[in-house]
Amino acid sequence: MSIQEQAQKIIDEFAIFEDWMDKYNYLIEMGKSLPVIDEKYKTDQYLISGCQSKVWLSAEMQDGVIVFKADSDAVITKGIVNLLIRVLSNQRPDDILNSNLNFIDQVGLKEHLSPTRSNGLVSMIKQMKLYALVFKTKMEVNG
Amino acid sequence: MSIQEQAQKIIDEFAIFEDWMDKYNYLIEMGKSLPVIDEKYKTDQYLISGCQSKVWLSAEMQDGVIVFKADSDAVITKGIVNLLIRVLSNQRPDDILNSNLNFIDQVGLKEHLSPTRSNGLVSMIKQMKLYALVFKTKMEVNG
Amino acid sequence: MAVNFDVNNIRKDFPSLHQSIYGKPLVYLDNAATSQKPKVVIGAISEYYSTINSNVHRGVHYLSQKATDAFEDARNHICQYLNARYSHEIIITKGATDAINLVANSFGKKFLKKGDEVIISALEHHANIVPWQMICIEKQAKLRIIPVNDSGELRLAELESMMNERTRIISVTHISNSLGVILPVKEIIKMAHNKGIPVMIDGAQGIVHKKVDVKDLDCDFYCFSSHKFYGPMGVGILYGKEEILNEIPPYQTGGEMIKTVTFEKTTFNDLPFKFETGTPNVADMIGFDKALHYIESIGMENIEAYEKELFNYASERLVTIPGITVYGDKCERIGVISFNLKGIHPYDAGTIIDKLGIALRTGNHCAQPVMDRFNIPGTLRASFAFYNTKGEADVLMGAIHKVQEMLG
Amino acid sequence: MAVNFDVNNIRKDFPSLHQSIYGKPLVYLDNAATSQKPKVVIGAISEYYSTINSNVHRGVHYLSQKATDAFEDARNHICQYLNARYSHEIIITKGATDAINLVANSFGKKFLKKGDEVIISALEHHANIVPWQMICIEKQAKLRIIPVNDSGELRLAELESMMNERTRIISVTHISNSLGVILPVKEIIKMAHNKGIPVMIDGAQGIVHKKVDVKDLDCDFYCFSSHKFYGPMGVGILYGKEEILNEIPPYQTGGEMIKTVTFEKTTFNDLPFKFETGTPNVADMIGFDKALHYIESIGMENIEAYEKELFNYASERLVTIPGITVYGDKCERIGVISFNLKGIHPYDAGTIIDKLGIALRTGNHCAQPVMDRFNIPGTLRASFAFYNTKGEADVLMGAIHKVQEMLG
Ligand SMILES: Cc1ncc(COP(=O)(O)O)c(C=O)c1O
Ligand SMILES: Cc1ncc(COP(=O)(O)O)c(C=O)c1O
Repeated sequence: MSIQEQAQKIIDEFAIFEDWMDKYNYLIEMGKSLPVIDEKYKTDQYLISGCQSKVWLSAEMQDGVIVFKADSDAVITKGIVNLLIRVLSNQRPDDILNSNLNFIDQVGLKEHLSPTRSNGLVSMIKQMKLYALVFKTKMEVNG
Repeated sequence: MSIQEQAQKIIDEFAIFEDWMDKYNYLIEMGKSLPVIDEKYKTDQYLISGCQSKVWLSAEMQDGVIVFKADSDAVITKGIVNLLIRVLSNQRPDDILNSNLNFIDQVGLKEHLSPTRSNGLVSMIKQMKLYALVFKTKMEVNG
Repeated sequence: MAVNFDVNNIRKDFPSLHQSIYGKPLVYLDNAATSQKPKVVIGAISEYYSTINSNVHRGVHYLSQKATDAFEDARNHICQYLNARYSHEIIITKGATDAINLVANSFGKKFLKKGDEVIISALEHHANIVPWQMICIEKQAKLRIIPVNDSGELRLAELESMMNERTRIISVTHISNSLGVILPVKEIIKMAHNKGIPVMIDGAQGIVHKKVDVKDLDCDFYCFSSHKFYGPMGVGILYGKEEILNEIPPYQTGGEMIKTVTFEKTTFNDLPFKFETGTPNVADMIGFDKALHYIESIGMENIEAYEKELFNYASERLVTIPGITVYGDKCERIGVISFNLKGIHPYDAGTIIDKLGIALRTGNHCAQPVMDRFNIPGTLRASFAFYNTKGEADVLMGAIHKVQEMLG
Repeated sequence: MAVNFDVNNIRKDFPSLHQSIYGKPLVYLDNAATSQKPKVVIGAISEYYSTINSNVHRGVHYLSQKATDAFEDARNHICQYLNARYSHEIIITKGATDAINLVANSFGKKFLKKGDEVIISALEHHANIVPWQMICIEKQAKLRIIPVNDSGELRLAELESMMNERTRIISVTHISNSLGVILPVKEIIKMAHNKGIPVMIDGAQGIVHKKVDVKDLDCDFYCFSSHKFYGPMGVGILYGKEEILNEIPPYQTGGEMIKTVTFEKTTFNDLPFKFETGTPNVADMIGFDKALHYIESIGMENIEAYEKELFNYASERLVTIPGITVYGDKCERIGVISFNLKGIHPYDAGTIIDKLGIALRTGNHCAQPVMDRFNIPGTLRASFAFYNTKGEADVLMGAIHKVQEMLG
């Protein structure tokens, strides 16, 4: 699925929630149920510092696409981390670099991506695009 | 004349002025016409620094009273200096120490004695009272 | 309920309290971060800018004289309120942080030498840690910390043995912003003065909840911010004893604080101007003056009595919640209740509580060493002012139940 | 008259202009000290305190997020207005003096060594003299002065020979506050950069009268105060190039500006926060944001055109007065007319002019070396804003005649 299709799928999933509480319950579910990163990556090296909640992120190149794995110590943050992973993981570097993440806004979670919100998500997105750039450059040099 | 009587005399003089302009013209007259200090006192030693206008002050003890002489480079300041000299010069240290200078308020020149006005007058009054204290102490020690 | 104190009437004085957040009535419990402002304060700022607005201490003109008088009246008022001896012991800064930087720098420059020691407590806000760390690094002095025990109480016995002939100054908070713990500052000052050591009190939280009398405390420095004490942002107060302020060098330099300037040599002005440079924040000083008048019209003793009652009510109810940990709960506290819920990250809890219209703060509250001491990433902090109600404490209770339902 | 510019309409936006002083309509000509504020600015402050008032960058709660966004929007707006590259090149201070102290200190700590040199001009405000004097004394560096000729013009040829391999920084004013002289800052910056020397511009007066583009100027630092530029007191701006801001150490320390704090070690936050500690002055930043919007709605090009016309009108009339000396009158000037009347002390003249309802300033204007250069105790300074009128210039003329009548 393309980034666009993945994003649309999430928008559709959220469309059924009538109020913020259902939406957050779903986010919390997603945060709780999905172990998204190996314990070995939960080290300072993979840590993205967000002051209030921590996010760990790893990235690997597999067959032309980047596989992201991530986790957070706060479950709501982790829920959103999962949305981002679903959309951006298994995509090609170029597509990741050109992606916009409007779907977060459309499902009503925009405030979590405010650059002044210290939950690590903004830095995580920056870091994901940085990985995409690095892998892209590597591919070009090698290829 | 006592301090009180001198002050009352000045209040009476100013009572005839109908508006501020006449009052200031009179002040300027007083400032211009009266050379109040010897040139030899116009040195840094006798200078009271008021930032915007300068005041020089000298004091001598003569027969139990203090004779003040003073001058300023700004003529309106000098006019007020003269009022203060008329009231406080030739008075005994104790009387100077106990004097209040309400007459300045009563003739409508209070703003010139604001502690935040940098014309040297407030420092001059402080200095006059300090002289009174010094002379009084000297008298007590000697006699 | 305290006599002469009607919280519902008082709330009418604060325009910002009457609004909805996500469709729910605002419950503002972030007072330790900044307080709301009574309308007399807001009105005074508008009026100032609409009438006597001018620069001060400089002009011979009417407006400038008016502005200067109003500014100096405010300084005198603060002097009286704190029971300081002279109004020139009141230095205007931009906030508590600015004030502590001033003292750490000026005092440090004058008195700190290699091998000397500075003592702070383990309960400090970063503002009363980092400036001392920096000057200690610069002067090769040592920063020493009065430890706290597991309940958040200062270990005074250790302070006794920490003070020695190399100790140059002690700087401690009056009330901890992260836990609400009240420090025994009067005792600390006495202990220090017995050994000839001066003491600075960070009163950013203390001034809000206690009537402060600097003569009675006998502190050498006391500082706080207007904005936490019902006044505007952008103004802070540093009280310092005249003798010590005269001894230490100026901090910032420029206009106002000088007597004469040539390119070869500059001489400095007298107190308080020696420590005040640049155009002062006249508007906000006048606003703060009004805040002080407002506080006085209610009476700090009434405020203290009501706040105690409200705090006890909220504390007693909160501790009944299963899985809650309240930090410092064995200590004498006021204003702040800092807690965590078992198995729930404070950031998650804060996110849900926010959605319920309650403004409270999560995180380390600029007191990371306190968090490290308790080995936690942060806490939820509900901080109360005298315009908060028991009803609002109940709303918080309900919200915590909701959080546990959703996240537990 | 400039197109699209109706001064009578504009005056309606400024509540404080419409008052009487000693029964006479106020003529406010002390704009170089501080400007009056349009009602949108005054209203924005009231509204902030009545609605979203909160501490910023910290809470997860709604109001805090709103306040943070408004604060950062203001920063972005300033970034755009100055045409800076990044909003993190915009540092919020409490005023121009605070900003210069920051740079003198942080830059000085990093780059000044014994025997190094700092260059300023002979036209500086004390705020751009004393901080450099102090850091030069501390670092045993030398402060060198670009001289002015008898007409108040900078002797650029001398600057060329003053710059050498020991010159670490040049700091000059954009427009002199005491004489109104406009300095050739772009040329100075080019000359300095040719030798690899960074340049700081004190824009306290410059920003008010000129459209400033920091990219075009290519200055390394530029600073100014909100309160002289139609915004509230208590806020100042420091622009600095990212590269250089990253290289120099923090100035004040405390909350916000740190990343992690332990008692052993503190790591600092990224730009711009590295230079901003303590609770920022959110209310006044939002007020200043509105002032910028207001200026833009009129158009700085319209303001410049009108001010030039007004300045020329007032200058041409004033020089016709017998016995007047206007300082710097051979130079390109704007905003400020600084003068003396033969045989009359400026303090006396100021006292009379005040009684006529005119607010102007007498004294050394915090630029004593300029007064020393011309060997005078001070001047009378009439300083104009775009809300002043030719009619007001005429009232000043009349007042000067009166002064000469009374004191001449
Ligand atoms: C050229 C110049 N620089 C610096 C300053 C200092 O500004 P502030 O007093 O707002 O810090 C002023 C104003 O007084 C000024 O005119
Ligand atoms: C105990 C304490 N000290 C210092 C500060 C710093 O105050 P400000 O941010 O107003 O400078 C605060 C508030 O954040 C505080 O609570």
